[in-house]
Amino acid sequence: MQVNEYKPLIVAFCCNWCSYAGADLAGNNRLAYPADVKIIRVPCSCRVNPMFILRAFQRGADGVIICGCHPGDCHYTSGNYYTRRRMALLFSMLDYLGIERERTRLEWVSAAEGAKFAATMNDFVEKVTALGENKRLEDLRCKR
Amino acid sequence: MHNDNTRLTQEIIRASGVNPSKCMKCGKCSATCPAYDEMEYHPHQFVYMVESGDLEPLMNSKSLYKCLSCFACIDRCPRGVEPAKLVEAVRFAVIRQQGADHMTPDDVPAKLNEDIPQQAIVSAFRKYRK
Amino acid sequence: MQRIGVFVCWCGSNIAGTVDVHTVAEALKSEPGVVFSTDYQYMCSQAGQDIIKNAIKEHNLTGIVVCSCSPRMHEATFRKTAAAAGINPYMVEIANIREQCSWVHKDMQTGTEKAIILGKAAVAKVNLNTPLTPGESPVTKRALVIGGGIAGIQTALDIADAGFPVDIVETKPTIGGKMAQLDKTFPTLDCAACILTPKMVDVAQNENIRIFSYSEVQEIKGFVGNFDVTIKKRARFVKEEICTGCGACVEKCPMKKIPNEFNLGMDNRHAIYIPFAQAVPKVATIDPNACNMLKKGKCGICSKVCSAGAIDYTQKDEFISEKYGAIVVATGFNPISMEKFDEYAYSQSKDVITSLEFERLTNAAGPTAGKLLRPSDLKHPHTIVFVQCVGSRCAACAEKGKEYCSKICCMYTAKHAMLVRDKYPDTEVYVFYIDVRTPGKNFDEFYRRAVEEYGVKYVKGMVGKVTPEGDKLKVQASDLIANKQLHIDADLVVLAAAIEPDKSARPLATMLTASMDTNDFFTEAHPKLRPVESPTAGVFLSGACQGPKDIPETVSQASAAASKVIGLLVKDKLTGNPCVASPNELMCNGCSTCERVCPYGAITYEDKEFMMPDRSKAIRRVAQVNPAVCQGCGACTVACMSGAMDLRGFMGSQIIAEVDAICK
Amino acid sequence: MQKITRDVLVNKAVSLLEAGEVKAVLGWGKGEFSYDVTPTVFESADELRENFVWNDFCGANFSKYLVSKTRKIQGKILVFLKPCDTYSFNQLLTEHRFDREKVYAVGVPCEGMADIAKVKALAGDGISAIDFTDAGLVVTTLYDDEPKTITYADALAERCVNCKSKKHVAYDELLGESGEVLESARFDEVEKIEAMTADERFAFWQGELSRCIRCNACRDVCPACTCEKCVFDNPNSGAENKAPATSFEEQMFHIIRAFHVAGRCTDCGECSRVCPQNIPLHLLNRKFIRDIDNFYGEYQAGAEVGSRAPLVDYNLDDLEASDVFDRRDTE
Repeated sequence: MQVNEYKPLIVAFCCNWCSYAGADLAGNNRLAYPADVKIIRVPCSCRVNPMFILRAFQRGADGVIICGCHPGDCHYTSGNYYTRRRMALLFSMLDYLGIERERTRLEWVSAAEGAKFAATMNDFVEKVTALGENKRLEDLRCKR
Repeated sequence: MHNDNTRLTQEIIRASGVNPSKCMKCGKCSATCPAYDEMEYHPHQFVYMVESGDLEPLMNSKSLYKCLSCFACIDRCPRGVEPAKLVEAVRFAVIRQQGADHMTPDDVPAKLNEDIPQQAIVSAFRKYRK
Repeated sequence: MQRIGVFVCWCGSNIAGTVDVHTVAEALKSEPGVVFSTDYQYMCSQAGQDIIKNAIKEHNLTGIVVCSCSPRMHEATFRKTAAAAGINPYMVEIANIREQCSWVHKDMQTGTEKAIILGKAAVAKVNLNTPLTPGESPVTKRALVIGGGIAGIQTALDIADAGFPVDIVETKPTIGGKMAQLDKTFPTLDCAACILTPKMVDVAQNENIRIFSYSEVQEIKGFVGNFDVTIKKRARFVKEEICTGCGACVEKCPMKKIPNEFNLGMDNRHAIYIPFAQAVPKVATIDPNACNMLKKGKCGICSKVCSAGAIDYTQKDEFISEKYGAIVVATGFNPISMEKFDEYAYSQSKDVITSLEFERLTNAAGPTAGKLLRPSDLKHPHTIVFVQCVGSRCAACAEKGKEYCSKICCMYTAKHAMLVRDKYPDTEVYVFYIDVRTPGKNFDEFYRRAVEEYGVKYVKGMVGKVTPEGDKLKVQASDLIANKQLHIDADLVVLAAAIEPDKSARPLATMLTASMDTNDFFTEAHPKLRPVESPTAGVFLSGACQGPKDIPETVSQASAAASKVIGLLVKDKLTGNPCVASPNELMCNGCSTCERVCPYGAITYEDKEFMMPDRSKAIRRVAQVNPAVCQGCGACTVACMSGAMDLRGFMGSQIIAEVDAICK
Repeated sequence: MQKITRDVLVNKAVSLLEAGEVKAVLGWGKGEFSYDVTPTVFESADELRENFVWNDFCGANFSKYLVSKTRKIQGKILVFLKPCDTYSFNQLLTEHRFDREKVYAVGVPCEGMADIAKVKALAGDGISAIDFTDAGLVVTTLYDDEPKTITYADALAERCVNCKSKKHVAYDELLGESGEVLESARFDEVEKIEAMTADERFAFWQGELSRCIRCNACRDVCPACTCEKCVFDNPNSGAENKAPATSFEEQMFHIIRAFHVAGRCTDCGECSRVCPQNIPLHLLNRKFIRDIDNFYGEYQAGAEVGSRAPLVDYNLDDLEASDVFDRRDTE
């Protein structure tokens, strides 16, 4: 194994009903994606507080991805619609602050989309790896 | 030729602001059209021909000039397709291709006449000066 | 501090093949709170579960982490195991090291490293877990059905047959709804009255069913299992219990020029009336806007002729409060107004009618006693034009029509056309259509019979305009296949008007906190898997209030809703999901933000007195979550700015602990 | 200079107080310096006559104070509201933060407020007195013999240069006349930042936010920040930090704070007014306002009571989070 090979740290929030099941399906079908992705189970994507995302970045995550049911398929009927608005605004704000927009992502993955889950994670890890370590979010203040 | 046709179709769609794919082929435009019997191609066919890029026969047809622009089809269309606007856009396309039928400011004074409403001349000028 | 036990499962080689389970168990031993850690081949097996149970007892464990397959597989199993050993089942967390680790990673070192991190996250979470107990609430064993059409009737009968009391609230003086107005029903052509009226009688005679006719729902409070409903029983000025329905009052009533709603205004009724012969309840009702006695205090004839003494001019609206465990919405539909479709001359000519009016014209109990006579001159029409999709599939004209397909028009138009050709073979019948949509058992065959056997002329195209001229209706239409414009001199034009939800549905949805779509149809809890339930617990949907439906579909949904209600009412208590939102009242702003995002209407507010930081007392508005209604999505927790709202089982601090464990 | 005079305000307050209609008056009181104005609760006519201030430094927005004052004071409170304050007032009512019945709201027209930083920049430090004349602010300092005159336009605060509305959207009584909602250029600066490259944006915000001393003044003055307990003061929230321990935390503070007021911020500009480090915090809020307007349709928080804020609402065909950037890039 190469020594200083950069491995990003990715936190994935997955809703229990669709995306977490989609991730399980990716496992059932042995569809590989990098081990850098660590999944946290939430009941619905609308449980994901922007504070959790910032907390992950603060503690050194290089990318955060939120996965939920497709619009119209939310187990709770409307949770993912709120998520969509919240994340659209949050991501736009992070971009406004000059944070690389590829570090955050919101994807809709259904329980049947194991392949999409794996492909999404592969793609996300690749993009974040290309960016390298997440310095900006931490650096926004320190220079005087 | 094909590309040319696609470009022209897109130009017509853009100029008219009409999305022909909204048409559900109910034919209410043709049912409502007062000039139907004088047309070779009827309003619903118009929409379909633009949608499928079948422009040449349309542009060569006299049907274009049978449309009175009464806008009944626009009023009645249940899908908001607005066929009359397409007709108008195709007419423009023909005029642009003809190239020669222009009206210059110099032509205007000669046409002034008590019987012709001034507005007609102004709109003709607007239409045909380019 | 928790005493946590960690149990790492090999799952044979499924996990152990890519994850070094011993290393994982060892590594997790040093995590905060962990007092015991082990691994075993199959944790879910009896032997594996025994290991967990024994460890709980031996080490006085308060929390359990199982590193195994997905929680979607065995979370319930391990919760039961924990409960059997005497600790709260919600003190168990699963680290998914199979589906989300060993199966997707090839390399042992990578897999092991990741499994350890996932295990750490689970340990971090369990450290903050608290024992959770599902809330219980009693169930009032009575159902309310709002709407007394075929949907409401079927639902009520099914619930009553299962032994539960049911109340039907109907705004009209009689139950029966739209189906009572129909003549025949497709695709079998049974007479609607013949199959409906026996059911109406069943309702009247069923001991478990009470009918509140001429009534409406005034107020709804409470939640699943415990609704408090106020019903307003409008004064009908006739004592329902005494009236025999003999009709003597109706005959003698001098006010007889009142448009008859039941026949859609095509004939008249009296100021005191019984909508139709088979009405249930069969009692008279006085129309207060038409009755001279009520308006001017002069007349009183009905009271004189009533041998039962049932007339009571002083009757007042009555308010009835009742408790219900479940509510079924069956408010049905209406045809949309045709007033805005000028091109079809509906407002100009009496001979342009809607399909529902056509039903009354061909109904033996209708204004023409079943003879097909056109309204203007009561002559037999020889040419009839049916126009489909009037106002349906109408995307451009939101103020006129509806964007959706009304679903039932293709079939009833085929029925009408076929019946006309059958009874009056000298009649020419045209049907103008955009598409003929006939999915359903024996539906397409039915439509084809209209064309092939009965000679109905189906024309692909629309009618552009209808112009009354003399005693004819000039119909201008397009025939898209022949590429012709048609001009037909018709005697009667029948418009298949789009259908829309009843106007009472919107205010009712607000009272129920049940969600609706933009067309005012009630939204189902899940479009595929929970089609007869509203997302609001305890509220069920029956019939066309949820979307356009024909009779067979309505009846299926009505029975389905009834079975869901029965499933609820047989329970003595409702056990909730303990993973629900709960507000910290001290931090709550009472700002209503959480209430606005809650899809279930689970949040209400109360004014409570609090000690403020400066020791003064103040009344503050604070949120209350009804655990029986909350489904635990967590939308409110993020909407809450102060963080007063948290979700049990997925608390903010727990998720942050997981984030920290993964990221450190 | 303000068109409406101090006397009109004082007389109104005194008459209502003496008639017993109101128990207390929430208004601007004398501070330490001539330009220093302190939010004050007046309970007597004498206090009002003595200490009430109305001049071009009365920028403070009192809506927020109603949350605590209506709880403490028995009886009605008179509050003076400038047009922009009325939006905050409505927003707080939408969120049920105080009892409308306990407040008597008096609308006051506003000609725009002066920014003391601008005045100091032009007149220098050591200001001992400021007179408000038709020609402008006449500033006397300790170091200059001659007072300097600064025009009102030169002294006008940034938020007033881009005033969004002179219209009072809530009041029980209006002194003077209400104006109109204005076309302002308040998003120009946001657009300028958006037009930068990511590196430039990062550099810009790094420069601004690195000055933050986490004094919490922006939060404490903000009429949208009225939480009973702020997440940053709550050990269980996962975001608690009263003073930043790592470099990241400020930014977390500012992003979260802006997010918490997104869709609720009325753009009153108080955060930037009070920031001792002159960080343009309103540019964070305005970014959210602009995004909301662009993505979900124009929305002005506080324009009416009871409106549904964009973040507690949705449309089935809302734009996807991933399209946020495409949309901007193609604009």
